[in-house]
Amino acid sequence: MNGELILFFVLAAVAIGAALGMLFSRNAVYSALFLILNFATVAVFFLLLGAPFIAMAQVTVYAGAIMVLFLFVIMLLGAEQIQHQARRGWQRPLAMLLTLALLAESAYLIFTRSDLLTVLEPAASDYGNPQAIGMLLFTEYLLPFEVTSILLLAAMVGAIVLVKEDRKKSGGQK
Amino acid sequence: MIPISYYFALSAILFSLGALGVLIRRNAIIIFMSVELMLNAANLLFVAFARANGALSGQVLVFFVIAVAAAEVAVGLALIVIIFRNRQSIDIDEMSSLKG
Amino acid sequence: MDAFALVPWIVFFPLIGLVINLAVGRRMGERFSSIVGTLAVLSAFVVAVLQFLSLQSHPHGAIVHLADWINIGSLQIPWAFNVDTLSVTMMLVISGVGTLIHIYAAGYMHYDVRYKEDPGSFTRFFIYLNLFIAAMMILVSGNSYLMLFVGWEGVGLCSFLLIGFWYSRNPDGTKGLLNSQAAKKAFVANRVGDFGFLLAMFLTFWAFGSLSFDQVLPNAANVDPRIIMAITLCMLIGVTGKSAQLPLYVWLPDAMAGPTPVSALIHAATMVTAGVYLVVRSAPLFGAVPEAGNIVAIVGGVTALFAATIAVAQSDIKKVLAYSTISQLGFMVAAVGMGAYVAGMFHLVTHAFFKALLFLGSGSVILALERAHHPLDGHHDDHHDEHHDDHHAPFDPQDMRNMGGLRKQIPATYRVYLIGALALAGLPPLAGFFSKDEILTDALHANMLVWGLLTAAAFLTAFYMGRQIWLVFFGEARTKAAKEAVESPRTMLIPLGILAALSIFGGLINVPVLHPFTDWLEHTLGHDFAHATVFNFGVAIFSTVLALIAIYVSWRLYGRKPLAAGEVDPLKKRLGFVFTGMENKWWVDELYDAVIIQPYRRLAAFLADVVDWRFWHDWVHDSVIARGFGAFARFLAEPVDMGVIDGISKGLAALAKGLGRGFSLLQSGYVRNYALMVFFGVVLMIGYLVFSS
Amino acid sequence: MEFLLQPLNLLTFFPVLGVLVLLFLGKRDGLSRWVALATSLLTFGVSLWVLGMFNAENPNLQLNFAYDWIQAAGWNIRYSMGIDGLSILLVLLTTFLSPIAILSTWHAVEERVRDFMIFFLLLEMGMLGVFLAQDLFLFYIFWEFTLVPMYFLIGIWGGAQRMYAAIKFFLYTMAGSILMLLAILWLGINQGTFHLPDLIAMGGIPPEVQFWLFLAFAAAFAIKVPMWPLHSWLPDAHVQAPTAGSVILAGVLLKMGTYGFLRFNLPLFPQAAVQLAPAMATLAVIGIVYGAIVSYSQKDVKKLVAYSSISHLGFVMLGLFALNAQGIEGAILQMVNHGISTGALFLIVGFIYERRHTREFSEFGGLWKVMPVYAVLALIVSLSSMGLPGLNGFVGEFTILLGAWGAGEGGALGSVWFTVFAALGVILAAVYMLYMFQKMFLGPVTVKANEALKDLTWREIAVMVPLLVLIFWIGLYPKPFFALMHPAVEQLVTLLQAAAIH
Repeated sequence: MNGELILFFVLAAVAIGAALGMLFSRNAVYSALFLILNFATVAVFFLLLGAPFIAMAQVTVYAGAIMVLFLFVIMLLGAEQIQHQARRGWQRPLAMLLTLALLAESAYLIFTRSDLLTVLEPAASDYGNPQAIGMLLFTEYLLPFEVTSILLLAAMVGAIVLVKEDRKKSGGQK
Repeated sequence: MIPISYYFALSAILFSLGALGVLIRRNAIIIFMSVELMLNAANLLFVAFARANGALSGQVLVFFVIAVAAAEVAVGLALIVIIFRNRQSIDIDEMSSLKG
Repeated sequence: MDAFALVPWIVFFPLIGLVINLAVGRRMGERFSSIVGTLAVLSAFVVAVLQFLSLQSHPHGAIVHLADWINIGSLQIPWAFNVDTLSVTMMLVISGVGTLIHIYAAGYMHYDVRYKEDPGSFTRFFIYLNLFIAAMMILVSGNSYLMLFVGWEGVGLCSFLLIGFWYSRNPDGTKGLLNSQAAKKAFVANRVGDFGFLLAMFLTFWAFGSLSFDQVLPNAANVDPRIIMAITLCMLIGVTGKSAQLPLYVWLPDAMAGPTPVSALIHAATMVTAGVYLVVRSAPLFGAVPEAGNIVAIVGGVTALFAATIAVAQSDIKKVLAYSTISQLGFMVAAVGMGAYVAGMFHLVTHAFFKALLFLGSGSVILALERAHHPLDGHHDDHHDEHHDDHHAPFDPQDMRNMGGLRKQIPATYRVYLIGALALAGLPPLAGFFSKDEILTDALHANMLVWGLLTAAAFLTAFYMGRQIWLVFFGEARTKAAKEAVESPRTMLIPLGILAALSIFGGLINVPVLHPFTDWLEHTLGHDFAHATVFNFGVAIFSTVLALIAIYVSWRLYGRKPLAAGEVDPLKKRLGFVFTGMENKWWVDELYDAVIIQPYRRLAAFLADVVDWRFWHDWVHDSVIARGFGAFARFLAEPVDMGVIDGISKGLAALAKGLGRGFSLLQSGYVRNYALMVFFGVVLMIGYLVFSS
Repeated sequence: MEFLLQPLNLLTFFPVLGVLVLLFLGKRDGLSRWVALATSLLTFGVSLWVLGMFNAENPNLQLNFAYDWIQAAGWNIRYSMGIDGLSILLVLLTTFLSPIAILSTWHAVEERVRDFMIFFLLLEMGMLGVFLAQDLFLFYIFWEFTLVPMYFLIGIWGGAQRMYAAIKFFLYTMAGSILMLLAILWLGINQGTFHLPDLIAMGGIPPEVQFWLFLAFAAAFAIKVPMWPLHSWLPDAHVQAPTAGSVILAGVLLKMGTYGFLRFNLPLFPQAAVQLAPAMATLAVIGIVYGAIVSYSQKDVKKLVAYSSISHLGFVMLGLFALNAQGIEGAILQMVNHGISTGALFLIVGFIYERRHTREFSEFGGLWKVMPVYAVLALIVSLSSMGLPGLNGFVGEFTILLGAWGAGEGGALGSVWFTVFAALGVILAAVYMLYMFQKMFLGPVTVKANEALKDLTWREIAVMVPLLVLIFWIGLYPKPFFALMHPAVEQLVTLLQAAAIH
């Protein structure tokens, strides 16, 4: 068992633990913090897999920007908790069951498909560095890249329009 | 050194946990976070397979997923804010106007 | 050196006058408007004279191409002018008489607009007159039937506008719709004629491949006579409309609603002769099918006599002249129908002189009475409407029964009017004598029936003109206004004098033996259609004696013992119901109203209200289709859906209930339930993919 | 970018540019009007630019381009546009009338101005697309698209019964279009392409199939024209629509029907066209006479004008189915003429409606005295509409009737009686037009409210002047207009003659 494998298991444990933590925290703030932890671990996985650019993006965009947004909203709304009230009793067991089924399917896949047992070789030195990604983004994937920018713009405008209070209405209603 | 199946297993676990979160939690924000978790699990698998195949396209796709996720979060959270404003709650079970 | 290239200016000059008056006329005042209007026509007259002079050296004229108009494949119609002896004759008459009438109108309208309390309309009048001259010039100078048609409808429009000039009044001066009604009637009657003209043009084009005179007329011999027959008969419909022949003449008497200069210019001298011009222009076509010519001649002859009988019994001074015009147009149409094209044109020219004279003279008489009846000066000038109508409405200045003895009050008018009347009656050596005599002589050779009709009409003509003279100018004044009648101003008398001179000497243009007019037209019509008529002393003496007898009879009736105020027409005692028929114009208007107008109105109302709206729009669409669809939908909803399908489901009640409950549980409206189902689907699909491979 | 720089695409979608600007403007009424006016004027400019590039000698499609569009499942749908002599005048008419109609709304539309302008510009786009599309599928999309803005224009800014009229308009037109859609699908699937020039070049549709396809297309177009007896939606739509809507409805939308016959029915199904020409001409002639008679009995000015449209478009249809050069060229010109004259008539009605808020004849009379400029303009427009020589209406009617007569014995129609009865319409036109003019303008002023009416303002005169210029221009010198369409029509007539011999 080499060091890399040990690192993998430790990180995997942390990731799964963080995920579980997110799932079962009563307080949404804790959930968010757990999720950040999870994202950070995944970023390390990306580094391990020779994707430093994606790892950085993961940290800055996901763990940074997006999760901060989540925290903002949670605190803004003051909606950390909602009272526990099991209304649909069979929803929870059924969900567990289905999740287990999905896991079982994955396990079956892992144990039957031999090609999944490939061991990852050390990558070439320039594999996955920002330069290579950039080349790819600005040549082959130029159009999707530009479309993404429009998508982001649209989302931004949409979010602003949605949240903006109608001046006339708010005067009358509230 | 590390077989790809390990990553596959990890990804599958994370994805299942995300799905479970969507199904059992009632707090809309947490459901939302669970969705992000599922996306992340998928991302992990993408990168892993990209590495296995020595192709960068997988990474580029992850990049796009992150961008789309950002957009989705922006709009989704905005929706949650409006819903909260109108109903003073983000309990997903409070919203059942789709009932047939 | 010829001036043919100038010919478009006979149209442009009036148009320029029109545009100037339209732009600034109203601001610059009456004097300016009338001078511009008159100068425009005078300039056109000068151009016409130049054409005339040029024709002396180049008698065959020219075709002047101005611009392309309609070009589609074989259909090639340019804006092109045709200068030849025939068209130049018409141009001279139109612009010459037109100029005189413009001068006259400057004086006449000055008063008329004040009596009608709308001084601003003065300029409008000259705009219309110039427009009319332009349209008339297009009519006579165009080189194709289509261009002729442009003028033909154009003058119809001007006629509409000028008849309805006092559009807010009735002919007797009160407020009402009748003038505009008369205008509409004229336009529609003309349109009926134009319908025939249009068909004639379609036939012509598809038979000859062209509408230009220079391509149609020379080829008349190469075309199936039956087609030419159809063409000429369709044209005849047009002629009866424009030249007021039976059965479409009814608009012309009503057209007297227009101001008197209009009656003189349009409804006596120029526009109504357009039909005659059309037939003369198409001489080769009419010449090719004598039967058509005969029909034309008979229509003309019957019209001449028919209208003359009506003229005898009219009491309105202008109505007498109107029916006289119809009658005289009948003479011309009969002449050209018989092939006496020159005689017809000759009569057209002389008639333009003396009938214009008579109309203008009658205008002078009417104005004289009107001015005496309510003088314009002093406080009378700004009457209010009600006041005005209270005092003056019953008085009709056009009614001959309100006149009498005017010879002393308005001697100048009397003299010229007498000249005109004698010329119309056909006494030698006045203009009317020569032209009418030529027609009668030709008729004697061509068609005895027509000759008889025309001779009778000529007798009646002399009679009703005599009657008019006695009634208007002799005897004692029958009203206060007639006693105080005022002579018209010089602007009106000068044109009257010139026209009187023309009525006296006009006959010289085709004096027997020399017949210069025949030679002149021969350049255009060719020898076949323009041969000199040998002067026939028998006819001349016979018609003269007849006219003298008629005048004597009229003197016996109206002159020897003048009509007293309020007395019944002496002829009525003698003729009884015949006179009543004449007086009421043989009830033709009433007949048309009952047979055509009212049924059309009812048909329109029926189609519009009942068929289109209540049946088609409301019943079919709203009741049958819309309500039918509604019923169908209900049928599907209630008996089919509730009955049949429900029946089946009742049979399977248990199953349905179970399923229903199950599904309704699924449709909980809770997002997480839906997510669960989606997830379930995903697991299933992945399972399939995993285990199937 | 290349896509938008195609002149015809630029022309078609230029109004959308204005819509985008309007969307960002907010509810500023004055500015919205100016933006819409400027957009429509610029669109007119673009159309003039297209005219500049148009080669009148060339009978074929010009400035045309085609992109593959929907190629799935063996369907060969292309995004294809082009312009030729058959459509250029209608395109120009559309871009010409739009600014005029917008200018006429200056004071007539006071509520939701921006929305009105947006719908109007979208409508303009749709109409241009209809005239330019050369692929059946694309054509159908534009064809149906025009319904939507018109529906709203009538339904929101219309008169008292607007919803009824709008829904009737929508349903009526939709019903016809469905048959056309079926025919289009049949053609596209059986002939392997939806591309019109290819379909025409291919030919080879069996005559008995042509017959049914012709009828299916005709169902859509005849409703739009509208041909008698499918005209029932027209009076409702016209009477309820706002003035600008009526102008465009009469001026351009109805022409889409006649244009459809010209563009699709004649060249695609020549044999059926020859076979059905007498039937179509019969309906056309009935429409002419019926429309004219019914007009005479109306009590509402706008309804009179609406019914007169039925009569006028009867002439157009008669000309088209004369199937010879004179008839078809006359018909195309008459489409333009009707757009101008009837558009102007609706404006005339609109002017008085804005002042008096009524359109009943009994409320008027003697207006000449009160509003002389208005009366003169109305007179000229009425005369143009009833076909006075020297004005535009005559040139069209005369050539149509001449062509129809030529198609009489031995021609497509087989009898000259069509023309004789159609020419009766010329008389009847005078009857109802003069009736209208007399009732409104002549006679004494009988209603007190009319005594103080203001004559036209400069803006209103400015709206009318371009129309009057065209009325005289086409009447006196129509050569440039005929020159534009002649080669294309010749080519179509050759095709039809070949079919007639067949």
